[in-house]
Amino acid sequence: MLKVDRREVDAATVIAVEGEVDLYSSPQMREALLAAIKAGSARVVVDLTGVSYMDSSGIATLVEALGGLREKGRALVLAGLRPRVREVFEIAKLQTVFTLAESVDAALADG
Amino acid sequence: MLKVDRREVDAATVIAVEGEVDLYSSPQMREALLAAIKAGSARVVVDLTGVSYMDSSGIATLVEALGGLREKGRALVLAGLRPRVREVFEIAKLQTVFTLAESVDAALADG
Amino acid sequence: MNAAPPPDGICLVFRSSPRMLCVVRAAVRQFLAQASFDEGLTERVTLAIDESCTNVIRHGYQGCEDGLMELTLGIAERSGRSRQLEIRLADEACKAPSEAMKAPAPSAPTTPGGLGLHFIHEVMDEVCFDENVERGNVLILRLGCPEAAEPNDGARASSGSDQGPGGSSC
Amino acid sequence: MNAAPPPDGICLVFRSSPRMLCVVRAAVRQFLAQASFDEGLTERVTLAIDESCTNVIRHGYQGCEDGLMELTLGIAERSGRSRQLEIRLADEACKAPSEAMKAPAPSAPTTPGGLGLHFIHEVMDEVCFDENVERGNVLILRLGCPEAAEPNDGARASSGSDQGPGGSSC
Ligand SMILES: Nc1ncnc2c1ncn2[C@@H]1O[C@H](COP(=O)(O)OP(=O)(O)O)[C@@H](O)[C@H]1O
Ligand SMILES: Nc1ncnc2c1ncn2[C@@H]1O[C@H](COP(=O)(O)OP(=O)(O)O)[C@@H](O)[C@H]1O
Repeated sequence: MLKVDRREVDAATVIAVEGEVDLYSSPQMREALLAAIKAGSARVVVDLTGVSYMDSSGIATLVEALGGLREKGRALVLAGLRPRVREVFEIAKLQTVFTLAESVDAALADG
Repeated sequence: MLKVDRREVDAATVIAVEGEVDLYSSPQMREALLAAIKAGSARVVVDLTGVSYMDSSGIATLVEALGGLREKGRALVLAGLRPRVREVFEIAKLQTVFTLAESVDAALADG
Repeated sequence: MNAAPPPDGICLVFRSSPRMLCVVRAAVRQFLAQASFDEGLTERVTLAIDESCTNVIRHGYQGCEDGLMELTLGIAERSGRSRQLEIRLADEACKAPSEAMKAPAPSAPTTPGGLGLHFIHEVMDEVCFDENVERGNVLILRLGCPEAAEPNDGARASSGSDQGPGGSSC
Repeated sequence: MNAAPPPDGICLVFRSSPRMLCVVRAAVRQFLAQASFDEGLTERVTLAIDESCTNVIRHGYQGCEDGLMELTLGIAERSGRSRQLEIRLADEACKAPSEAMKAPAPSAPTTPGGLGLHFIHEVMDEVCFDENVERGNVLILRLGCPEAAEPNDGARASSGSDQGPGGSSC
């Protein structure tokens, strides 16, 4: 049900996710994140524009990736959060822990 | 869950329906149609652009209105059917019984 | 009625109130979508199920809104690259005449009576009552359909044997 | 488990497979929408229910995918212009420790453990197990909310008495 695409843009990896992220689908997002971490680009941007729902397993996956990248001095940016998804980060009190960007373009420009 | 709006445009009554038409909601559409028949305009246009689903109770309601208008020499036009709704008319073999129009504008112009 | 969904299936239990039909449709649509049914087939099957529920509400419970209804959705793998959708709709209303769900005779197009039944038969391969039920009615709808391609889920084993969610046949 | 929805309520019975969560959410969203919950509240309650199901799948059935789960949604009119959403989630897993669903202690924000439980408590007014259940677990979630304006449905009588869908209290 989830669509996950990965592409390289200059020194960044952009992972575009589409659909609902839950216990069933979050492993798909995790796989793409682990591959991006392995690939070694300095900046990983997760495009959440197409994500209409995210639960704690999705958040936990992003927290794990954030830790993995930060310890290597690399960046994770979450782009295009819809209000409903943003609210989940707020309930989790994690909206300030992550770097958020309006869009993928903003996330890439803001290097 | 259904939104039904009625407005008069020249000699026509336009009934705009939005949502899913089923056993629960079709009485709402029926009420608007009966009021339009009573109001006496020569042409009743049902705008189905916003209808994502219609079952046999919706179709039966439209068939009833068609009969009531035809016997008085007046016209019923169904406008803006989405492919999924059109398919239901086709399974019912009623797509040729009704006058269909692409849009409300087309239904009003085609007087 | 004793709800027990088949593996990868789901049961919905609700009262014979027309208000619940939209909830049933939403669940049916998502169930079929997660099983990789395409949108057109999903909408047709949703229509057939909605019409079956409408019949139970109108003819079975005759408008009384607190009758119990239980809808079970299941998908059985069949041999080769095909599978079968099996839908069971149970109620506690008076026994329907066994011919109640037979395909209606072709009638003049503007006679609305029998339209729901016509839709159900147009969409589904098999439509029948489970004859082994003592009290109430269990309507069975079946539809054979091609095995879905599941690009994101290689875990689904395609079994070679017929594992139907139920045991009774029409 | 013996599914019996309250009036105007619905039960979903399904197996402890993560595949079914999207179907459960679709039904929950439409159930709340037809009961005139606004979109924000609908999404928050959907999240709380999804997290509760996830907990049963992960901790109750420990990943075994054919455990039975039964979700019941009901809305009780309360006195005045308010009503109460009551959600029951029953399973046949081993008894959870009674403190399993207690609100987690505030922790460092980047510790993901306990996040689901935190969501459930943030959204719902009451979260507890039904103590009267012998086998398995029945989690109860309750949320008080204002009476909905129902512009298109004057038929809904607003009763003055408390008619809860269940009888047990936390
Ligand atoms: N559950 C049922 N119990 C009894 N009779 C039924 C049941 N379902 C359908 N029928 C019969 O089948 C007929 C056709 O139903 P349907 O296609 O829905 O058309 P309509 O309800 O518009 O007449 C009904 O008139 C009724 O006599
Ligand atoms: N149904 C259950 N059975 C047993 N333990 C449970 C159940 N639900 C929750 N728990 C306990 O509550 C804790 C917190 O759950 P949760 O908030 O989902 O966080 P996480 O699962 O990410 O650790 C779990 O670690 C578990 O010990």
